[in-house]
Amino acid sequence: MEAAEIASITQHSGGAIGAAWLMIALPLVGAAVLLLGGRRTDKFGHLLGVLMAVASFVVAALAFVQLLGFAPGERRRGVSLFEFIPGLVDKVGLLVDPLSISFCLLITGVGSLIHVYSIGYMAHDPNRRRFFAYLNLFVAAMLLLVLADNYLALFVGWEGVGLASYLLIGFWQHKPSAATAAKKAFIVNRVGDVGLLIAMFTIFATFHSLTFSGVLDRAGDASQGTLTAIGLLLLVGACGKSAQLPLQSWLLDAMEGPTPVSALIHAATMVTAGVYLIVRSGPIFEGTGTAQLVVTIVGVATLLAGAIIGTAKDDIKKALAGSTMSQIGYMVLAAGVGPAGYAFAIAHLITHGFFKADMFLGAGSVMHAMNDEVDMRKYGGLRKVMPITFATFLVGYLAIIGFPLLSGYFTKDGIIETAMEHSAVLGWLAVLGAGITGFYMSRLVFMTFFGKKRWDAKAHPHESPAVMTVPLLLLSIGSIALGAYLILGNRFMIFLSPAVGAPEHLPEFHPFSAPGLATLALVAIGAAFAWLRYGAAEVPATAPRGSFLTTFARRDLYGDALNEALFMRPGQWLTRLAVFFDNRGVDGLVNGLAASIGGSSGRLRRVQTGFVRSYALSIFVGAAVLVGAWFVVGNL
Amino acid sequence: MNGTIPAPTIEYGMLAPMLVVFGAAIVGVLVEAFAPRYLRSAIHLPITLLSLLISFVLIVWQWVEGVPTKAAAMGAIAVDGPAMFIWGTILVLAFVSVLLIKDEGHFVGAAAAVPGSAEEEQALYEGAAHTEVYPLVLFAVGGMMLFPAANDLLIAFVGLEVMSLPLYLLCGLARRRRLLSQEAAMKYFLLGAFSSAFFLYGTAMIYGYANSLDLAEIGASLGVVGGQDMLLYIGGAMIGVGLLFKIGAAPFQAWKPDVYQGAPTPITALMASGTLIAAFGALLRVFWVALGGLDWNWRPVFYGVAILTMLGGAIFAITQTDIKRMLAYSSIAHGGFLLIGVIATGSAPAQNTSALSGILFYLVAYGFTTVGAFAVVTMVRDAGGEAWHLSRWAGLGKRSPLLAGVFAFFLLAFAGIPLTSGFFGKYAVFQAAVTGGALPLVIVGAVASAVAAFFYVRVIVLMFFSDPAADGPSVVLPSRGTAAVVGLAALATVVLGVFPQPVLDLAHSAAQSLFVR
Amino acid sequence: MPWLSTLMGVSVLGALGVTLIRNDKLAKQFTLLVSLIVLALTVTMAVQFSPNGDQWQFQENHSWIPAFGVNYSLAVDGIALVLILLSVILVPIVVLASWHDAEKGKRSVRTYFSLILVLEAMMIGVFAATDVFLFYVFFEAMLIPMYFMIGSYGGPQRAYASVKFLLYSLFGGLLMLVAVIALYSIAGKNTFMLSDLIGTIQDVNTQKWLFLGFFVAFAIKAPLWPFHTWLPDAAAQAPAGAAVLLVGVLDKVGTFGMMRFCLQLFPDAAAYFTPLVIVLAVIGVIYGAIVAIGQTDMMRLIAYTSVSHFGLITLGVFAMTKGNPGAQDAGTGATLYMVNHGFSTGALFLIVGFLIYRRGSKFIPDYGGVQKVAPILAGTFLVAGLSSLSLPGLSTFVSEFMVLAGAYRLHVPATVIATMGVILAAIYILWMYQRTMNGPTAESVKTLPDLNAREKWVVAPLVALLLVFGFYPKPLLDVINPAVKDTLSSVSVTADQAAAAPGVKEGK
Amino acid sequence: MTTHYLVLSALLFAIGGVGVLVRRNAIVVFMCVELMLNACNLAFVTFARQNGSLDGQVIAFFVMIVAAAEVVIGLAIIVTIFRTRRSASVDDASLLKH
Repeated sequence: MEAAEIASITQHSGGAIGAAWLMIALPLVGAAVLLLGGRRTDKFGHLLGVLMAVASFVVAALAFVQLLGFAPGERRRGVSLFEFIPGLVDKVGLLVDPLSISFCLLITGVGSLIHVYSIGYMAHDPNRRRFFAYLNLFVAAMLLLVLADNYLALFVGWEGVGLASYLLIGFWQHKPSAATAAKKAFIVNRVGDVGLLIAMFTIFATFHSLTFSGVLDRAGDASQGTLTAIGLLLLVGACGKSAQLPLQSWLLDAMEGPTPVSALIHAATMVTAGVYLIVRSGPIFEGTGTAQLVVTIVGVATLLAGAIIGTAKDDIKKALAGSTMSQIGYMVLAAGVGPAGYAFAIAHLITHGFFKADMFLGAGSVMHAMNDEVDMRKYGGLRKVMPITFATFLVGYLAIIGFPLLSGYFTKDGIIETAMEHSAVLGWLAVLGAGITGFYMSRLVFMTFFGKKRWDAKAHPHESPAVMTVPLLLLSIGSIALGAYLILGNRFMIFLSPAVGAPEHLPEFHPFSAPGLATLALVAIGAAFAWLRYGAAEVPATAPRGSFLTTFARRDLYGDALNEALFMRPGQWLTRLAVFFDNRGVDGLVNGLAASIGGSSGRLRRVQTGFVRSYALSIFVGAAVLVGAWFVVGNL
Repeated sequence: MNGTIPAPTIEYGMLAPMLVVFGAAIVGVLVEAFAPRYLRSAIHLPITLLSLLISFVLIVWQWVEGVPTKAAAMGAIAVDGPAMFIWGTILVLAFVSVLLIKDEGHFVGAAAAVPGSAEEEQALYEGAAHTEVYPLVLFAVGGMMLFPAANDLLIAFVGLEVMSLPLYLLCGLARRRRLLSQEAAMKYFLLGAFSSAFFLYGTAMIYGYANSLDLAEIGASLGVVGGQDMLLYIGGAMIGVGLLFKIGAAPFQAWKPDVYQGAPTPITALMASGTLIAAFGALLRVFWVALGGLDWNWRPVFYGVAILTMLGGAIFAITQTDIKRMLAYSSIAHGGFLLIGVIATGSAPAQNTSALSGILFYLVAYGFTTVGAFAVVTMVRDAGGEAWHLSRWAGLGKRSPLLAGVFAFFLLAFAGIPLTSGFFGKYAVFQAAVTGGALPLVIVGAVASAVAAFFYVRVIVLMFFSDPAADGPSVVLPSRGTAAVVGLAALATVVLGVFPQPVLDLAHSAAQSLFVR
Repeated sequence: MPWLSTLMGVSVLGALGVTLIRNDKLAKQFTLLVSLIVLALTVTMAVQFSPNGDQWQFQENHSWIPAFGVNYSLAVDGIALVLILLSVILVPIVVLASWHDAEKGKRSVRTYFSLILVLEAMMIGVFAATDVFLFYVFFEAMLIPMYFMIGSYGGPQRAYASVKFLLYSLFGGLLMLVAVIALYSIAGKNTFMLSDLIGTIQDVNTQKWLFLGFFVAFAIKAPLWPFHTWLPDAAAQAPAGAAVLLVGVLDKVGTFGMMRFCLQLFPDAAAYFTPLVIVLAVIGVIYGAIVAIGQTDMMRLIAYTSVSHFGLITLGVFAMTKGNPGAQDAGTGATLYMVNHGFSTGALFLIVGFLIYRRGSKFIPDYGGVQKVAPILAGTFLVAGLSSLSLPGLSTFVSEFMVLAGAYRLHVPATVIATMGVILAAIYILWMYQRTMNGPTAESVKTLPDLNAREKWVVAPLVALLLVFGFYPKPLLDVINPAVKDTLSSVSVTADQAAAAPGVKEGK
Repeated sequence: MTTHYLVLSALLFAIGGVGVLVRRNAIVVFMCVELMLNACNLAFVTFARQNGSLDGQVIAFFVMIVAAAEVVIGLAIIVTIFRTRRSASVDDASLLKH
């Protein structure tokens, strides 16, 4: 499918767009103040953090409004900042266009809400200030990632969010599990980064530029093979960041971080960066079917894997993490389809940002109430004690399973439809995924809010304070309405088209298509099944050792086991070998040489017997040799 | 051959420097004979120092007047640029060494007395001292001057003996460790005599070949006489043996460590500097003037000798635990490096000049450093006299940082670290060799110096990085003499290491005239 | 005004002055003062440097040893300038950092600080020398002060480490000496001036031999795999300050020498050996990182990370050889890398030094949970570590990216493998951080004090530099780029001449 | 005709040399050295005869004088060492080694 022309970038200055750098700068300043300020800023730290996030949301909103003021063809505004690396990236600039601005709104909007929520959630943590500093740092980096007008700056943001996620996952450093999880997240991401780095090298070698305008406008010039290579390398990067197969393993561990972090970074925003990268680099992928195919396959594989993992987790956060994987799988699938899918991918990304954040925060609120118990088998019947949380969570739940007319319904359905058009197999697999989603999400809800109380003795749950519930409410509003607003009349697709292009004939939304109905049916079945197992029936306090499939799911499809077997163990072994080789081999050689000289000296000096006559002998022989040598040389 | 013997003409002016030294030596003997004991050393010292000084002044004066270009004394003694440069160097170093010698406590009271016997006690009690030391040293210095200047193999032989005989005796005069000292004297004497016999036999062969002992004439006869190569080869080789022995080149190096260790340290200093310089002067003269046309034969032989000497000296030294032995081996290694320079002399005059001046500079640099080093050795003592064993040097850097620092500096100079005289000496020789096409030899030299660096560094480690032994050696307050020696040597090492140009010019202009033919 | 001589003169005089001061405290303050004066002078000089002016600025040229054709001639191009800046910035920081290091050894404190100043003078000289012989003199003489710093003030195995360091370097140096002499006599120009020697050696075989002579010396210095084993010992035994100067500056002389001498004097040989060198470099990158992961001694660990980093620098340098379109980027990147690595590894060594000074152990297992008791120390440690794994936003990333991007243009597989290094880098840094700073606080570090004011002053400038140049490297790049361009031009020019002229036989 | 003399001198020289190597008594060793010197003298005289020049014969005198001087020194040294050690065996004097 041929993409509609992407608009060219017009340089811009002045107005909110001209000041777009403020979006990044404000939270960055916040982070800097809070980190350098130290304990002095403990009192107002959290407030400053929130303030900065909100301020940057305001800027984003203003910029958005200003952007709408331009004709669609002129909605790509470049804001040049400062000279960076002559020869590679002469000038760093920002690119404010429908795509980036939608991300900005999501990041700053949801971000602000989560900031507010965290005030309550982290109230009792001695290091709350540091927490907010990291959150601000994250927001800044994430905004840089989406606003950058070239791959290098994008990469800076890309690693920045990685750092922030590392710091936040390991926020409770004293817990070895947390520290390990943080390290794992960073290292696995690094694997992806290698892909992205090499992709950039190839891009620069091919196009002699790293700016989006310089690369994407000329994507056609490059050979098929090159594009494929670049595409796949970019995909590796995307997989790392977005926890797609085969680099998914870090996301579940990442739940060691405080829940707001899981909501903001590991659900709403950072993990979707991969989708952004693919969509942003659209022209490259469109130039190579191979890469696109791989992208879609990865997407589908991950959405199924994530869903399956989700079904078996008793840890509420891990279950949600699994579902995040799965949902991002949907987005990647859509992004792989091309212009027809981009809009749905992003749309689903945004709505997912809302309802998943909503549910994570809800989960957080539950944990808060159950003094940080995460095992759903110890929950049950919470709907009575925490009604608001329950209500908002329910909204999110309905949205994600695609309950008609809620956000998820529209966006996910859109994706399934496009996938169908693209390839039936992928489509039906996506439908299957939806069914499983219906099951595991219902399972989660039933185990948590319905059924009998299975609480600990000391647990006396209560509704969370307003500072936490208000954000929940706002998020759930988004979860209800946003989907319809974006999808109906292709509003969002048209809005995005200047940035990512669009298919010639826009898809029209018909609610009663076969796939749509099938999806609904499967979801219903899944939900019903879940009700039988976990709603109506008694939930055992300890997980029964299920069938092989269950363990398979519980063990994250043996992802970690695989990593250990393939990389960790051989790695440790290799390390030991290398160290040994270095000490014994390389250094041994050096020292051995020295030792041998010393040894030979020790032996040779025995020649110096101290007997005059032996000395005389040496002279005598020496003389003879000398004479002999003269003759030899003389008669040569 | 008409039966009338023409009266020889002697250019006393040209020979004056040497004659002064010999004269002073003879006066010294007379002093020994007639002056009362308590006066002797008071008389000797000024005579000795003065004579050396005058001789040096004469050389300078003559240098300024203009270097003579013809050999003196009927062509027996060549007073040319190199000779005068070498004379000057030897005189300065001898002067310095005498300052060391004059310090009490180096020499035995009565050499003839059996160690530990009553009469030795008596001698010590009377504070008797062997004041003969001074005339002996003067004779040795005279020999050192005659040897490299000899333009005639016979004179060379005489010079060799005049230089060596006093040294044989001096080696036996150490106050402490009498047995070692006597043993050193005997070894040095027997082996020296042995080697000079070789030298003499070689001379005889050459005489047989060329019917002359005049180096120039021998050189001239090389191409002419035919069918006698056997004599020539044997002669050349055996003369080589005699000379290489004095240099201490492998495989004739065996005597050096033993003698250097046993001899009184000031005498060791004198030998290590003076003898080596004189020997190299003679070696160059003989093999350049007389056998220059034969270099095609001797260069390859020396090639091997040089390699053997450099590596041998360096490797043997690594495991030495006696400071004096270590320095002896190091001087062997340096002899090897200098041989590279000898080999570097080639056909083109410019090449010879650079090689020769390189060697001359090296000799000056090495001479000063080595005298300084041995002077330091004299100062580090414990109950048994000088502390020779390296373990006793541990932690010296803490107890007397200045002395240890100076010594470390000397060692670095030996190792040829830049900004010390040793570096430029080595560089000059190496560069000459490379332009002379002896690149492989230079590479071996580089490797050898890397190996050699190890044991210099080891001493520094001992002095600075390891903690002092409980009953470590005490450093005696240096007498003015010793202090002056160390200071002068250090100064020379620095100056030659930073501004070598003047001395290089001197050596260069000395080498310019090459050896008279 | 003879800027460069002045800089060296001031530090040398300072060194002498320090030895005269009897009071240790005073001596330290004096040293700090002198080093700051030198820094100030250097900055004023750097300000007057015009990036797009002549290649060589602040020239000084006096005949030193006419007999050998040796000149005392100094000058700086962009490359030398930034490296001199690196040195003079690090010195005061090191002085401040090693305020108490010299004391525990019961050895003369004054000597230590005067050695630092002597070293400073030589570091300036070695980068500023435009006469090959003069360069060699500094190159060798530098070893001695560092030898004493390690040997007298280092850890338990200081004697072994210092001797190994000295002899290893000396060995390389002597081989280089032979090459220097050969270069002189073959060129037959009776001068050692680099400018006169460039392009004189035309015969490719001669070039190869001379190249090897120089290269081995530099490879040992750098250190390039497999000549690296002296570094971990030396760095682990040296006091933190000395380690900073050793790894941060002295080792740069190796890569600097490759760029200035190996490439410019022997372009064809360089081109010929490039594949070999790049293989060694890439091995170094991966190998160094892997071995670093396996270390339990923090100082050794950092040393091995440097082995890995020097592999990258070497890759960048040899990506400058003929036929690489990315030569400019690679060269600039390599140069910038030398500077950044100085700062980042410097910071890492110093902070680890503080940690070791507090706990008295270099071994990772003796730590744990330090972050809780000393958050600032932990934070700075993390920043330094992140700069070492070249996280974007820190200056090291810029240089690493430039090197790899430049090298990738011609050496794709090598660069790809080298890029894998970033994963390993993350492992060795974060694992060390986790084992020392995270987790439950170990009993032994419960009472560990956080950074004091002095130490903050030590770390702050380094972190600031890393951040500033991470986002705005332009000032440095503007200085480096023209210099690299000139270097490249002389590389390619001489190459063309060599191609045109029939090879001249070696004078044998 | 003179070759015989040369051969003889060579023989004497060799005998002297070998003697130095095999004999223990310092005095004897020293006498062997003297023997070598005299071998040289013989060679000189022979060559003088052969080449018909007087120099060789003059040289012989020089050598004798030098040899005499050597004797003086040598005996002095050997005697002192004998007095000390009560033995003139060169093998006993081997403290300085390695």
